[in-house]
Parts: sequence; structure tokens; C-alpha cells
Amino acid sequence: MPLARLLGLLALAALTLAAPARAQGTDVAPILARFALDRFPDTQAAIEALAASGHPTAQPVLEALNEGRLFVRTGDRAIVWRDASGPLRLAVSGEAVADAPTRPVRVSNAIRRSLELALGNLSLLAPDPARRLEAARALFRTRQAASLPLLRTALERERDLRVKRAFLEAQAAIVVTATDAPELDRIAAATVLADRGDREAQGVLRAAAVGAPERLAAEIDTSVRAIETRLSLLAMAQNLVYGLSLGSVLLLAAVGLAITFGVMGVINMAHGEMVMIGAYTTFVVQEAIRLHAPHLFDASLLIALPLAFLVAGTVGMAIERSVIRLLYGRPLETLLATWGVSLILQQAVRTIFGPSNREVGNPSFMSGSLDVLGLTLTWNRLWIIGFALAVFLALLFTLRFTSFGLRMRAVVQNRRMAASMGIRTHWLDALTFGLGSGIAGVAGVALSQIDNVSPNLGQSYIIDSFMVVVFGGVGSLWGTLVAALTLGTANKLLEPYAGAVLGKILVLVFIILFIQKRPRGLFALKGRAVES
Amino acid sequence: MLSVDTIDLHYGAAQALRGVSVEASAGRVTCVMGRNGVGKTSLMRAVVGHQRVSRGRVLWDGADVTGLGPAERARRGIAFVPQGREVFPLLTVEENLRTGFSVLPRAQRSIPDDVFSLFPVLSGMLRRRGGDLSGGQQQQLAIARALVMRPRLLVLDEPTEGIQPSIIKDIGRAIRYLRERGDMAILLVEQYYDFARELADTICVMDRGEVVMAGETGRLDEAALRRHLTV
Amino acid sequence: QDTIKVGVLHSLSGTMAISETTLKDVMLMLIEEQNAKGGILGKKLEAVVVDPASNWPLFAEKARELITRNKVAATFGCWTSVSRKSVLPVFEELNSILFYPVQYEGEESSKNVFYTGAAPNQQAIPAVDYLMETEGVKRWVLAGTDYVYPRTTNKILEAYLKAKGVKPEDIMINYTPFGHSDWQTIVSDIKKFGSAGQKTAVVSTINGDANVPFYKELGNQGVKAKDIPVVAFSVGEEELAGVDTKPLVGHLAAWNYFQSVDTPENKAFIEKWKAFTKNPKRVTNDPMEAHVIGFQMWVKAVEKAGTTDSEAVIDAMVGITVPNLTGGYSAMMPNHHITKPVLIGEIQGDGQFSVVWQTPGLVAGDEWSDHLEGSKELIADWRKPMSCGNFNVKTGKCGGRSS
Amino acid sequence: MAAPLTSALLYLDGVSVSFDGFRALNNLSLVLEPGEMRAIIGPNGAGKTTMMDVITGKTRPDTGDVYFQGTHDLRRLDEAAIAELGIGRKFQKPTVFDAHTVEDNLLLALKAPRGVYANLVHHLSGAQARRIDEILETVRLAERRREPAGALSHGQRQWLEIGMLLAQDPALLLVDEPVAGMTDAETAETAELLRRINRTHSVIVVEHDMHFVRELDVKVTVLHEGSVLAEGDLDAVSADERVVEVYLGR
Amino acid sequence: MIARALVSRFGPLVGIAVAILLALAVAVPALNLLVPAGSPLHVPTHVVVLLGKWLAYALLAVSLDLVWGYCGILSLGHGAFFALGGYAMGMYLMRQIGPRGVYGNPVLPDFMVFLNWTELPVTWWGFQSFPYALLMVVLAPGLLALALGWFAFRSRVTGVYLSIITQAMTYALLLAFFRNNMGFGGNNGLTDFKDILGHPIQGPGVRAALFAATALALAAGLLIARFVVTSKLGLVLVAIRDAEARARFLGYRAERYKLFVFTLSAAMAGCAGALYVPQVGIINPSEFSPANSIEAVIWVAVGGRGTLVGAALGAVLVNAAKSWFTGALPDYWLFALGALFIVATVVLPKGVMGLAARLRPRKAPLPPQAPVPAQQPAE
Ligand SMILES: Nc1ncnc2c1ncn2[C@@H]1O[C@H](COP(=O)(O)OP(=O)(O)OP(=O)(O)O)[C@@H](O)[C@H]1O
Ligand SMILES: Nc1ncnc2c1ncn2[C@@H]1O[C@H](COP(=O)(O)OP(=O)(O)OP(=O)(O)O)[C@@H](O)[C@H]1O
Ligand SMILES: NC(N)=O
Ligand SMILES: [Mg+2]
Ligand SMILES: [Mg+2]
Repeated sequence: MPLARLLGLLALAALTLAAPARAQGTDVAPILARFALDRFPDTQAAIEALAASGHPTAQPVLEALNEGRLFVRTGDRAIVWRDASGPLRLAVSGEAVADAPTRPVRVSNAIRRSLELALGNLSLLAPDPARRLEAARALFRTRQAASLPLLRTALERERDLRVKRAFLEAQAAIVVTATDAPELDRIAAATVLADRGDREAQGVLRAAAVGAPERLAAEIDTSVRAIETRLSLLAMAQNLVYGLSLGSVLLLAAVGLAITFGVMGVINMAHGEMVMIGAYTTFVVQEAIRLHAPHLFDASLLIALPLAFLVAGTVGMAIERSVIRLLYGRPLETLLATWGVSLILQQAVRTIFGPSNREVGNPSFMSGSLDVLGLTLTWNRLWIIGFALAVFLALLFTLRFTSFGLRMRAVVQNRRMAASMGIRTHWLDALTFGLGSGIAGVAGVALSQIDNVSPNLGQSYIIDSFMVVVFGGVGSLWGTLVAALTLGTANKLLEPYAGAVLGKILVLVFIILFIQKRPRGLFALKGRAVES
Repeated sequence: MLSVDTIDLHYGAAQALRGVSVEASAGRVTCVMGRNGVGKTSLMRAVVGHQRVSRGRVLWDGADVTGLGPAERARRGIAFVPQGREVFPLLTVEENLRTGFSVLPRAQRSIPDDVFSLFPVLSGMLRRRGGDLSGGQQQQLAIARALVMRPRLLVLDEPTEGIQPSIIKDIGRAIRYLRERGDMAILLVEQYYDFARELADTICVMDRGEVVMAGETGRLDEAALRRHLTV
Repeated sequence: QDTIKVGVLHSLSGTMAISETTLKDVMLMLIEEQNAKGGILGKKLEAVVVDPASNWPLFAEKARELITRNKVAATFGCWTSVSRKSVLPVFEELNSILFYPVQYEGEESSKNVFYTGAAPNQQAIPAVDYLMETEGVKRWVLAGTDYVYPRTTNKILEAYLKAKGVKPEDIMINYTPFGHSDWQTIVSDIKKFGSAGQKTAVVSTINGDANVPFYKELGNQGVKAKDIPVVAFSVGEEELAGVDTKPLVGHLAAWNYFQSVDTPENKAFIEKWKAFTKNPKRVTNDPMEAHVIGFQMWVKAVEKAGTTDSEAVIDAMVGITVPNLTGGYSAMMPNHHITKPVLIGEIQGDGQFSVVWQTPGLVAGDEWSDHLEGSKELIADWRKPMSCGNFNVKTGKCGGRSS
Repeated sequence: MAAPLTSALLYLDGVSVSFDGFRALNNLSLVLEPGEMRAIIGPNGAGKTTMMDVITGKTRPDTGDVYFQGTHDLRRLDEAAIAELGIGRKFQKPTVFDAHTVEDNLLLALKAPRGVYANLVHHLSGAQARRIDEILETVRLAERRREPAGALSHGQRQWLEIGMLLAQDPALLLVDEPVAGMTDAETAETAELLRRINRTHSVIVVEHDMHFVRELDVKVTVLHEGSVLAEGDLDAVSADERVVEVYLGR
Repeated sequence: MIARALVSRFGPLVGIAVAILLALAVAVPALNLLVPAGSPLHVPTHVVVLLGKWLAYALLAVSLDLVWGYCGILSLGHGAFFALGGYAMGMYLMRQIGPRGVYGNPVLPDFMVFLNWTELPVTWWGFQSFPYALLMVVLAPGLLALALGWFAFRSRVTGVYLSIITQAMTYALLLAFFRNNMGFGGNNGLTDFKDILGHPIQGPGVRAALFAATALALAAGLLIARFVVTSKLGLVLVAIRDAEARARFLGYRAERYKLFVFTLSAAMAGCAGALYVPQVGIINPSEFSPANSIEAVIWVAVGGRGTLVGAALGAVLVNAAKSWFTGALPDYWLFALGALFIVATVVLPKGVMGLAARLRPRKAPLPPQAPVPAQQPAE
């Protein structure tokens, strides 16, 4: 990065600090005009010049550019910007003007980086601690030695402990890599980074090690190694979390099948399509919300859940009443019929919604990630883990402790005798299949958050779902839970070593071998009851 | 009051019942006898609705139930102890018993105490799965399960099969008790003549899908009856 | 009345329907449009649409059916390389014409196939150049789905990067199965690889369905374009339709066409497309443009040859030039590949791309990569008298490396 | 093979079996001499069927010894091997091959090599065909020989299974409740049949029908809670207070 | 004449089917090669190819019916055996290309040249020889089935558990064959074949010969399968299917019987694959995809499980429907096919053969419904 640019930025920062009103005199109009040229080098130059100008309009203009709110007025090529809401303002004066046709000033990654730097320096002294923190982190990444004086000033003023720590780390990152800094300072900086102890700190240290004097090099070496140990432990934990997360996805996908197949014995090849229906329900709900009530967007999943359950459940009941009901006592033929159903559902969705992916957005509480103890936990995965367990427990309770569950199990074990006990088997069959399908639909809501919403969605889960249910032991809900988590974790523990493809092959081989040991799955039912 | 009115029953092309008529009324035990394969079980299946009749009617409580499924018949007070026990293998003993609650109003959903006094082993095995029980225990469970429903017609297909002598005696006593209570009709298939004679008010003998003898227990020609039971 | 039949061989069901259905629609539109202009040689065109259902042997079967039973004059179709490989012998045996509209790995040139998508030198190499020059990228993650196109592309890129002085430890290669949906580990590995203190970029040849979960994971794990940009070769407007692109702004794709390209031709095309599909939200993409170019070229060639006879049309094809949608003219080269501009676009919040760089002129498709041993010395030239798809310039013979 | 450990045909010593903590067999010992017929009675759940499961290899005992003909340790053999040694069984709940005709059921049971190849090239010999006819007569299913076994009534299935046992012609027959569901006359006949078989074979019969057991007129073993409660002739054990208490009733 | 002899030995259905196949094996090539193209009797080449493909599928279906219909082994991985046979044949065909590949390497197939391999991997040795390739067509799937069956049957893996491990097997092979490192051409598989036994594979004579070979192989497959199931061994298989435990108590070692038919069936499936590949011109890992194996099961179910001829018929019917629908109703054919499956199950509980049986005058009483035992979760 050219030094001139940096100096400009720093000047700007310094000015903002000292005398905001002073530079009013500089003429920013020609600078701003370069934005209108729509050529990246000009935009870049304009940013630098603007920052260097120290003009009060610089900050709002740069912020607007960063957030895509800076425009060229098509009529006269004047540069304007606007707040999230509110009128257009002329960049030169900040004066509000009437709405007019505009086109945005385009940015590229390089421009975004310049902006980050310019704004980052500007933000080091911002009143909002969150923005100061952000600026500190940006500085940590960019390690601009020229920012050091400003950083020191900011450090002195800082009261917030978290921000202060971030400033110290940023300072350390700059110092440790500055070849012209005194070795002792650099060693001290290395210790700060060693304390931080994450992947980024390690990266900085590694970069600093290049051509470092002996003592510093030794110091860095120990730190890097200490961090490495810590990180490899963390990696284990991280892999476990990934495994748990994959496992819960498998659980969600499979748990409905644990009812229709595990409990009812229907080889339900249309299970995946029930998941798909749930996902499309989510899409429709979000679409309706986008159109009619955008403020409800964060609640979209909450609305979609019961709807998906109902829609998929109703479709399931319709399938049961129209087809499956004719096939009791011929479990294998359900494979054929449900395969047919699945083809029809896929094509129906393709016809109605088109063959390509549909966008289902993450509500804000499911976006981004949470960093704890150096582990990155993405929110959508966390929610899905919790949700999968909740669904599992609710189902377990229904099956075990409600009279519906009891009747359901009785019907499946001996349909004729159950009828003679006064149980309306038709109704129960329909409800049970509806329950399994409804749960698949609910799973679809969750899976829409991490996967494609396309007509192929169901196909991509059907095999894994059957694996999970069978591996766990047909008819055992607990088995399904443990199997899903086991396969998920095994997969994720293998993946870093074997790669995704080989890892998956190994998991399959593991399943084959494991079933030799336990021919009726993990949680096999035992005793006469099963053999007879 | 149950009245089976000249029914025919087919399995595919094979005919198992020809013009069979039988009656059973509250407070009385009707016993069906006959050699293997003459159609006793088929008759019971027709009564409880497990098998459709191809001709004739089944009347219960004055209504024609011929077209109703087993669940509806159960809801009208018909309980069935099938030949071969057919307990729910993966439900626990207790759950097996509770399946009988479906026909009961909420207030009555409890297992009557006399079930356990009749079959004491069951009370010790409530948590065991039905399918794990020994043959005789399963048979006891099947009878108990029917009793939980508080039926007004109890259909028993060879209920003593595989049960130890002392409990057979108890079952005999229980049937007698139920008969004497007077509110339950009992239709029983039994091969063991002494047991049948002691319990039955009416005996009905079948051969090759037809009723060949029927009448009050005391008035039947025992020699003729035994002839029908020998090969 | 006599018509000229045109085969449309794109999967309308199965895993590839997601990408290929659009191409069927665009063919129907082009044919309708041509008919409105009066057809060709005084005859109307008639589209024969079949569904090879993402099933490779079925592609061959359907190709044979189109050619022998329906007697199509040319076929527009295929997406995956394996589907092309499957039908290739059929087109050669029956001497018919296939237009293949998708970017692919190269290493092939057939007399009967016209490749209107990008060869690696028309997509991958310029993209890497861009990243090196503009973004100063030093470390490279080559992530792809485990099949031929990514494998080949990555092989070419690896050779190219090494030739440019990139050290082996600065290249990370990762393959995933088709439809891979759990990207947690890989995205975290990418972050790790990218935190080593040098500018890192991801070159993605991840295919189709796997992209949506990949980008969702990138977004959620906070991999920002300004830190670790991802440049993709298989992600276009259509694929992005399934993701919220706001967290992905700035990630890149390299193509020969973007919907956002601001030319009159493109504007007109997009309008026609939206009207034809009666859907104002339908997007356009690069393989669609390839079909537009291929179809125009075929029309011109047929008119030039005055017949739809394959032999004559194939001969007439080379040298045909038609306007592309990005404001230039694409020409059919003797190797049956075409000239195209290369564009780099950044993903925008609205699911479109903003072009941030483009080659100054058109790039001719290079079927035999200059960066690979064994194919360096091969060229294809289907003009007579050479008429060879793998002419060895060293040995001066047709037929590959060692003969 | 080692010298016989015992001269007994079947030798059970200290056999225990438990299921999830419940002891179905408890230190059970029982010896059957060659050529002997033994009746086993005992309350429901006493462990009679479980004992047969142990002998035929279906259930592995937790402890104890099980020897056949003194040399064969049945604990180490699987069901098929035990069957090939010459132990045949009729199940309490009649189990036949429903999809096969009555005669095919018998053909499958008929004593013959059990190997894959032997069965691939098998031809029914005259003697075998005659034997099947004979058994069909005995079990009175001749008329229904070509019908699938699935169409038989409960009692007929019992008979068919007895027929299969005859066809198998094993050295030791284990017969679990053969007369359940039979008429009195059929019961008497079955007793007669078993006595006839016993002339050349060893037999263990489990029954709850005391008339039947009386007609067999053999030594009786009473099981209770997984072990032997009493042993002797029927009159003797019937007189045993404990047997009356737990089994016969008053 | 032959027909009558066949009928008397193998029963009417198989007898007639074999007679028809023999007739086809002669007639189709003759009508293709000898009758001029204009004639209404002419069978065009693409029809020959199509028929050949269907008959290869039919052989796969017969092999599957042998294990599923008669022994209750619902294999969801039979596509793997089919594909292995196909790869064995494909490898032979690749070696036949010789120096005519795009890179002109006399030994290595193009994809190996491209991957910079310098020598042929061991797995490819010997495949230049047709007899060796034929041997591998049978051995590769046979040995895999033998190995899998050996473990699974001994461990008494039955029912859906067995189905799932066969599915896991084919899925694992799918992923493995995708890997370029495996040396089988990765995702693109093997294609662009030139010669078979020295004759150009696209020549009309070769096409016709391949068709005839497929028809004969199917006939042989039917006869072998029929021989097996009508022997006493067939009785044992059905006994094992319906009551495995009971069969063991009679002294039958169920695992050996299963292993025998499973291996036999796998080898048969391998032959089907070997006949399929030269006719369709490509073999690629997608043949291993679990969905393919499930489809094969569906052909059998449509035709009528446990009837052999029905399985073959089902395969031909479903594939004919698919071929026709994908051309005639490209946008809606999945509705038609899906509906076909549903209707077939609901209306034809015993498949097409069940329908045939229902239409024929009844001789023996219909097999009655067995008293339904306590239902087990799916077998
Ligand atoms: N798998 C099992 N799990 C739990 N308990 C079992 C199991 N198998 C058998 N039992 C119990 O073991 C005991 C012995 O059963 P067994 O079938 O041997 O009795 P039995 O003597 O044959 O009785 P019956 O005369 O009623 O046939 C019974 O109490 C039964 O409930
Ligand atoms: N599911 C069935 N399918 C076909 N035929 C059957 C079926 N069940 C019974 N039958 C036939 O119907 C006739 C009557 O059988 P049923 O079971 O009613 O006899 P049963 O008198 O109860 O005999 P048992 O004393 O042996 O129990 C028998 O000939 C039997 O073969
Ligand atoms: N050619 C491709 N993208 O498969
Ligand atoms: Mg009966
Ligand atoms: Mg018992």
C-alpha cells in the first residue's frame, strides 16, 4: 500500500481528532467527480484524496460508499448519498435534494479494503465501542505501521476493557512484524500475541518470524508451537461439534422415517419428498412475508414450522389413505408405490416452483456465528442441534407415554388384533403416517436453512435417512438418535484425515462391518418377542 | 344377544363355513366343538369381524353388524380371545392390557382387580414384553386383555390351550362367575369335552363347515357327539 | 409441411434438471424467434425436446433416437462432461452435430461437436491472473467436486501456478462428493489455510447443488470476500438464485457473460427472455449465451451451406462470426471452439454480478491445454485437408502424442 | 473325538439361563437315557420351552453342561448342526412353511443330506415318496397334500408339524405340547403314536394335559421356576403336595 | 418343437419366454441386417440397440428375482454387481482401443495418460484378453458377493439390515469409482470404445450379434434360475425366505444356501452388465448409484416377484415406458412413470404376472392368505 495513501488517511484521522472545522476550504468537488467516472482506479484515487482532504463530508461519503449508498445522479453526474432512509443528499454539501434517477458507485474488493482502512482509522476514536472494536480488529489484520501513532492515542483514551485489549493486540501485531522496531519491543509484542493464542495470532507470528533476529525467532517459535498445541486440541473439539451438528441434521432427516418406516414398516421412499415439502413451505411462507409483512421476516421460521407440519402431514395422510392403506401386509410393495409417489411429488414441485433452487433466507438469529473459547459455532447449526433434540424428545414422549402412541404401536404390531381391541386402525394408520410425514416436513424447515431448496432436496437425504434408521435398529427411536450422532461424528472426525470422499466411504464400510457385529442394528430389540 | 344367521365363509375359493347359525345370549355359555379344521375358528372370525362372510348375517344387540369392521364390533362390546394368543409382542404386559381401554369411557380406564386375582403371574410381569412370555402366560394375557374391555360378548377360541391345569380350573371358575353375573354372553370354542360340558349351557358341534348338532348341554346325545369328535 | 428439426437434449429431471431446464427453455425461445423471422432455407424449425433425465446412458440413447428416428439436423444439449462423453460416439457414428454450451475441461475436440462454452484458458487462467495481479493472492485453495472438470481444471491451474512461482505448500486442493452439503470442516480448513498471514483465495470448481450450502456456510462462518475471496467457475446467476447473497458480496465468478453486462444486445435478450418465460424474475446466465451464440452460428452456417446436411454444415461452421451478448463478435475457430471475452464479476446483494475486470479482447478457446505435458503439442484443426482433432505439431501426425 | 463323558443320550447339568436378570432356567439338571421317553410338566413359565431352546441351540446357557450322546457339546453347536446330529423338535407354537404345500413341508423335513449341492441335484426316490405318503396318512392330511400349509387350521398345522418330525426321523424328538387344540380322541391317538415312535426313538414330551401324560405312562419330570421340582411316575408326582400347589391345583 | 421340449422341462412360462428369446435372437438381427431399410419389416439399428439394452436389464432383473423372490434377500446393491461386470467388459474394450486414443498411447487409456500415469495399474492387467475379461465379468461381482455374503449371512444379517448393507456397499463403490485415483476413469468412466474382438463396435453386424448374445444370455439366465428354483434347493430357499429359523432347526444351513444363490445371482448380474456396456457405449460410476439398484427392484416388483419371467418382463416394460415417456412427454413423464408404479402396486398386487395368472382359468385354488402373523416392522 502506497505510503502517501496511508499518510492521507492518518491526516484525515488526525484532523477529525483535532479540528473538524479547519479544512473546510479544500475543494472536494473535483475529487468527488472522479467517483462518477465508474473506473476502479479513479474510485480508489478519489477515496484516498477524500480521506486526505480532511473535509467533513469525507466520513459520510466514505461510509455511504462502503454500504452501497453512494450514487451518481444520472442527469448531471453529481455525487449523492442517502441514509438508510431519508432524502438524497449532495455529497459536496450534505444538502438534501429532491429524488432523482441515480446509479450506484460500484466497488470491488480492493476498494472495500481501502475503505476499511480509511474508515477503520476514522473509527478508532468513534464513540461507539463496537465500532472501535471493529476498527481494532481490522487493524490487526492489516497491520499498518503508519497507524501506530493514532492507535497509541486511542489506546490512551480507551476505557472499555475489551476494546483496550483489542487495541493492544493490534499494536502487538504491528510491532512484532515491524522489522525496524527494537527487538525487545517485538518480543514483548510476541508475548501478547501468544496470549491471544488463536489462528490469526499464529499467522502474524509466523509472518514475523521471517528474518527475525535469533532471540525473537526463538520466542516466536515457542509461542507458535504453544498455539499449535492449543489449536490442535481445539480442532478436536471443533470436529466434535461439527460431528454433533451433522449428526443432528441426520437425526432430523431420519426421525420422521423412524416413524413411517421404523414403526409402521412402510419402506417410505417418499420420505425425502416430505422433507422437501417442508422446505418449500418455508419458501412460500418467506415469500409471502417478503411481499406482505417484511418486518415479520425473523419470525418466518416460527410461522413455517406448524404450517410445514400440517402441509406435509396432510400430504402424508392423503398418501396413506389413497395408496399405502391398500398395502398393509405387503410391506415390500410399499417401496414400489412410494417410489412412484416420490417421482410424482418431485415433478410436481418442479412444475410448480421450477427446477432451480429457491431462496430461503436465514432469519437474523440464525445468521453468523458465535465464538466461544476459540470455537466457531454458527448460529444456524446451533439452532438445528437444539431443534433436532427437541423434535426427538417430543416424539419419544408421544410414542412412549401417550395413548395415541400406545395404540399406534399396537396397530403396527398386529393390525387385526388391534382392531379387535376397539382401535380404529384406519384412522390410526393415517394419523401415524401423517405424524411421520409432518415431522419430515418440520425437518424440511430446518434443512432449508443449510441446504438447497430444490426438487432434488429429498433425494439427497433419503439414503442417509434409511442408513440411520437401520443402523440404529429398526423400531428404536433411541437407536435413531444414537445412530445419527454416531454417523455424524464419525464422518466429521474422519474427514480432516481422509477427506470428504474417502471419509464417507469409510463410514459406509464401518456400517457394513458394524452390522456384522450387530445384525439388528445398534439398539436391537432382543428376546422371543422379536424372533417369533 | 348374538345371532349368527346362516352364514357362509370363504377363503379365496375354498369354503370354510356353510349355512352356519349359532346364538349366544347374556348369562349363558355357548360352546362350539368339532375336530381340527371343521371351521370353529372361522366361525369366531366371522363373529368378531376378522373375516367377511359371503352369505348370511351376524346380528348383535338387535342390530346387523355384518358390515362392520372389528373395531366397531369391539366398541359395541364384543371382545375376542383368538386362537394362537396374538398378544402384542413388543408391548409390555401392562401396555397389552391398556390397549383394551380404547373402548372404554375415560372414567373406566383402569385394569379391573379380578384380572390379577385370576392370573396372578401377570401382576408380577407388568413390565415384561408380551412376546417374551411363555406360551401359557401369553394365553393368560390374551384372556386378561379381553376382560379389560368389560365386554358384553366374550368370544374365546380354545382359551385353555397351553395353560397349566390349576389355572384351567380357575378359568373355568371365572367363566362360571361371569355367566352367573348375567350381563355377559360367552361364546367358547373348546376341544376338551369334560371342561365344555361343565361350563356350557348350549353345545354346538361342527363338522366340515356345518353345524351338525346343537342343543342344551344336558339334552345332547353324548355318544353321537363323541362320534363327531373322533376321526 | 416440411420442417427442419432441432434436437434439444437437456435433462429436465434428476439432479441436473436444476441447471439444464433453463437451456431447454432458451432453445425453445431461439427457435420460436427464428421461425418468426421465417425459419431457415424457407422451412420452419421444429424443436424436438427429450429428457435424458440426468442419466448418462440415457443421453446416448436419446441422442441416437433424435438423430435416427427424429432426423434432427443438429442437437443442442448436454451439461456435464460425462454426458457429452456418453453421446460423443453416437454423434460421430451417425455424423450429426452437437452444440455443447458449458464451460468444460478441454482435452477434447470432435469433428461433430461445437464447443460454445469456455475452455480452461477462457475462464480459469484469466481468473487466476486477475487474483494474482489485482488482489495480490499468494496462497490458493483449489476446491472442487470430485469429477473430471474440476480435476482437470485444477491440474491445469496447479501447473500454471507453479510455473508462476507459487510454492506447493501454498496450494491446498480439496475434493468433495457430488451434492456435498456439510461444508463445516472444509470452510473451517479454508479459514485456517487463509490465516497464515498471506493473501489467500479460493478457486472453486464446486458443482451445482453443492454450492448453496457451501456459500451459506461461508456466510455464516464469516469468510468475507475482502479477506478470502472465492472465485467460482460454476456459479452463475441461476445458482445464486437459491441464496441470500448479502453476506457473499464481493466473492467472484469468472464467465464469458453476465446478466448485468450493459449492452443493447444483452438488454434486448433479457427482455425477450423474460417475456418468453412470462416471469420477470427469470435470470440469464453464461451457458444460455453460449446457446444463443451456437444457435446463431448454426443458422448462419446452414444458410451458407444452403443445406442442413451435417457434412456441409460442419464445413461451413468454421469462420462463422456472430455477435455475442457482451458487445463483441464471437467466431468459430478451426478447433470447433469459439472466441469469447473473459469477465470477472463480483457477487452483489441482489444476486447479480458486477463486472470488475475483463480481458481487453476476445480469447480463443484452447482445447489442448498449453500447461499440460502431453497436450501442449496437440492442436485441432477441422478444416480440410488437416481435419484432425489431435494433431501433434512435433511429430506432424494426426493421432496424439506418441504415434 | 473324546470318549463319551456319559452313557446318557442327553445330559444336562447345572444349566442356567437368564433374560435381563430373570432366571428362566436355574441350575437345571436332567438325564435322558437312550430309548427313553420322558414327559415334562410344570407351571406356565417353568422353563420347559426354554430347556428345549437350550438343547436345540436356539438359546445359549449362561452356565452348565449340555451333552448329546455323551460326546457332543451342544453349547458349541448351532441349530443346523444339532439338527443334523439327530435332534428334532416340534414347537409349542406350530411353525411350518406357509408358502409350501403340505407335502413339500414333509419333503423338506425328510431325512436326507442337507448340503447345497445335494439339494440342487436331488431326485425324489420311490422310498422317499412312499414315506411321505405314509406320514400324510398318519397325520390325516393326505387330502390336503397339495395345499399350501398356510391354509391349514391351527390344529392341522400341529399335525403337520408332528408329521415333519416323523419325516425327519431324528434320534431324539422334542415335542412341545403336541395335543393342544386336539379333541380327546385325537389326544389318545397321539399318545399312541408317540408310544409307537418311542420303540425306536428317544422322546421328550411337554404337555399340560394330564390324561395324555397318563396315557404315555412314562417317567415324569416336574419343572418349577427353572429347576426340577419332582421326578417319578405320574401318580407319584401328582401326589406331591408341592406339585399340586404350584401346578395341578385343587 | 424346441418350445414344447422347453415347456415340459421348465414349465410353461419359462419355456415360452425362452422360446420367444431364441426367436428374437434370430429374427431381430435378420430383420435388421437382411431386410432393406425402407421395408416395414426392417428393424432399425437404434431399435436393436434399445432392445439389447432392455434385455440386459431383464437379465439383471432375473438375477435379482432369484435372490429376492426366492430367498427373500432384498438386495439394494445389485446395481454394483451389474456395474462391476460392466467395468470388466469396459476395461477390455478400452484396451482394444490401443493407440487410437486421443493421446495415441498404445497401452494406457487416455484418462491415464492425462493423469500422467506411466504404467498400467495391476487391476488392468490381462484385460487385453477377451477370455480373461469374461472371467472377470463373472469373478469380480461373484467374489464381491461371496465376500459380503460370507460375512453377512454368517452373522445372520437379514431383512432390511441386509438390504442396507448392500446399499452401503454400492454407495461406497460409487464414491470409490468416482475417485480418479482408483484408475477407472473417475466420473467420466470408460467410453469411446472402438472394437470388440477385432470388429468395430458400431458396425451393424456387431450390434446385431451383441443383441443376439444378450437374448441368448437372458434365455440361459432364465433357464439356470428356473433350474435352481425348481430343484429341491429351490424349496429350501423359499423355506429360508419364509422361516429361516425353522429351516435351521431342520438342519439346513441357511447361510450356505444364501451364499450360493447370492453369488450365482451376482455373477449373473455381472454378465448383464457386460452385455449392457458395449451396447450403450459407456460405463461410469453412476451405475453404482443406489437409485439404480432400487429401480431394478422395482422392475421385479412390477413384473411380479418370484416369477423370473415376470422380472424380465417388468424390466422390459418399465424401461420401454421410460424410453417412450422421456421422448413423448419430456416435461411430464415422471408423473406418468410414478403413476404407473402406484397403479401397478395397487391394481396388480402380484405384478404383471399376477394379472396373467388371474386372467388364466384357475386350476389350483388361489394360494390363500396365510393367517397374518403379528406384523414385524418391515422385513
Ligand atoms: N426373552 C425373554 N425375556 C424375558 N423373559 C423370558 C424370555 N424368554 C422366556 N422368558 C421367561 O422365562 C420363563 C420360562 O419360559 P418358558 O417358555 O420356558 O416356559 P414354559 O415352561 O415353556 O411355559 P408354558 O407352559 O407356558 O409354555 C417365563 O417366565 C418367560 O416369561
Ligand atoms: N387363512 C386361511 N386360508 C385358507 N384356508 C383356511 C384359512 N384358515 C382356515 N382355513 C381352512 O378353513 C377350514 C376351517 O378352518 P378353521 O381354522 O376354522 O378350523 P378349526 O375348526 O378352528 O380347526 P382347529 O381345531 O384346528 O383350530 C380348514 O379346512 C382350514 O384349512
Ligand atoms: N463441463 C462441466 N462443467 O461439467
Ligand atoms: Mg381353530
Ligand atoms: Mg412352553
